[in-house]
Amino acid sequence: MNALLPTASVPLAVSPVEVSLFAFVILTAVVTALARDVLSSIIVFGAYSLGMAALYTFYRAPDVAMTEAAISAGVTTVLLLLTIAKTSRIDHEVAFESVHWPAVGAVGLLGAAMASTLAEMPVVGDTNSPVWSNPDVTQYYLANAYAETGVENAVMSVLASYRGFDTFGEAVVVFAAGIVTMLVLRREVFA
Amino acid sequence: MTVADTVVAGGLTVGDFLLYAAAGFVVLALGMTYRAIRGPTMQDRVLAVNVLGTNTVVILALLGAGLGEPTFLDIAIVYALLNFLMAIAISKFTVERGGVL
Amino acid sequence: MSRDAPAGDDDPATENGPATENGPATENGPATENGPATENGPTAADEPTGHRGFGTEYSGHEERPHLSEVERQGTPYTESQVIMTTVKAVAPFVFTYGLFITFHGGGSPGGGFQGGAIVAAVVLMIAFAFGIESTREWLSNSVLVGLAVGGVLVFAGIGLVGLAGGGTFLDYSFLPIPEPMKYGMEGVEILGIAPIVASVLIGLFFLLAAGPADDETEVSE
Amino acid sequence: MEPLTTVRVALIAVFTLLGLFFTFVSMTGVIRLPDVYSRAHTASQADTLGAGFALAAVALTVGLAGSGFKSVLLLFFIFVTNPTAAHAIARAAFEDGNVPWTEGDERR
Repeated sequence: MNALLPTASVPLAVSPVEVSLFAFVILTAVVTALARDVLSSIIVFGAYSLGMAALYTFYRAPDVAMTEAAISAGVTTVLLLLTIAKTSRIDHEVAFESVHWPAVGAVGLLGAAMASTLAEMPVVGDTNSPVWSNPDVTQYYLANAYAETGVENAVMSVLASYRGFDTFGEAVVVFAAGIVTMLVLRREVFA
Repeated sequence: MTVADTVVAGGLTVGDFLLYAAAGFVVLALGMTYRAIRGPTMQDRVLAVNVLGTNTVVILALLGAGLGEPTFLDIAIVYALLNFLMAIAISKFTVERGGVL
Repeated sequence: MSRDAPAGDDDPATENGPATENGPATENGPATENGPATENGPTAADEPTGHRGFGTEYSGHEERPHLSEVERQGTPYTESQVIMTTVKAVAPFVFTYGLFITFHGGGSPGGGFQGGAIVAAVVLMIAFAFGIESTREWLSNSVLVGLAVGGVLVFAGIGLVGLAGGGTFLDYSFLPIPEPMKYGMEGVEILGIAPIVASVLIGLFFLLAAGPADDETEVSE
Repeated sequence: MEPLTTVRVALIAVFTLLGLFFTFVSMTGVIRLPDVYSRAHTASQADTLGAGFALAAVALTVGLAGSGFKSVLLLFFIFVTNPTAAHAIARAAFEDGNVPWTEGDERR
């Protein structure tokens, strides 16, 4: 067990990796929201997804991190770039939006209200948290996934077997997205 | 007992050391964000994000080694690839605003 | 030229001046002097270059003031040899890696979705290095449509086998193969999800690059 | 601790610190240098070296028996693609009309 990871005996312990990654993610997210120019917004958003992937990796969700890397950093950036290449660009004199302080106050109040519940959150990796100790879902998958499906990656066994119908729907949604884009652009071929 | 669990000094294992190093890399990444925010040209931003991406690849690899999960290196490889794609895509796009795409 | 200064202040050899003053380096001078290099001469010469700082509109490659007249004419933009060579070297490796992520999804992070996205990223990379139009000609539409439709049909077909055998939809245990649970899931990931994601992402890329049809802004690249 | 393990741990520490140092050099360059061309220079060289050292430390930690070969693969990949990306950015800047900084110009 790694000494830097929070354990149940040390509630709300955060490691330096977490703190610095949170600072990075929040900074890039704020810049993405405030940048006037769409192109610089897209570029900084790429940096944001870098931080998110590292954060997911730190929380040991490699499948999510890989999806974030594959989709958010690469493909989404390219598709957004092509989209703004086909639209007109507005000339901005200033680089950043001016901050609307009443809105910041409202968001800050909401954030403070949500942050007040943080103390009740289970620690990362806490074996007593409801999500983890649920015998019907989480524990069932962990205990039986390999025996029932023969696949080592429990995430994949849930995606393709236990929740296979959902995945079928998602695949069809991706397929439909391609067709709808063709419809919107009034084209009949992909390539 | 793997190398990552070897105690260096004072209860600090090699894995902890690598995690602290990863935190150091994130702090350096925070410094580079200055260039991504300030610009002044689009190429400066792309350059900053490219350097940040290389940095993130290193962070992911260090996390994988430090947490004792070598399969996390797969994510780092995927990220290295997409970082390259992002760099050539955006830099080519900044020329004549997509006119040469 | 400093990006923050108005063009022409610090670069006297370039901007729209009378040809007699600037000599042979004049941009956009009278067409008689410049000959074939002035495709956009008369119109572009009348427009002030203006502020080219942050967020200004692209104003055309004929206004690259640091290039001499000889460098500018006839070479609008060529694909970079360095990028093409690197992509040539890297693309097979990355394609193989995408297939590895897809096929090895059962034992390590990844799966059909991620692997398909990486395979699509290879095509995107090739398109950015060699030009989108030539890549579009190289990759035929029927391949992409076949992959997308085939993926959906294979996924639905594997699901219907369970239904036909008397079980439920996507009940892999009725598949007539050894270890039906494991290889049924692998089949869905490899033959269903990965082709759908890869082909639809490549298709979206080409569609967005081409832009809307019947539109005069559609550039023919 | 076996002597070989001691050497290995020492090498890991040295490589990690060297990686941090060169990445720090690269960060300083990206922030301080005057124009995009010189920044591309530091991004392609100092950063690649820093990443190389850090990935070497990762490869030593994981070991070739585990997934260390992936780290070496990653190292080669970064050594190939990082300078190419810097080239693409510098080329784009040139095509876009950025004049290289010369002595006496103001910083950008």
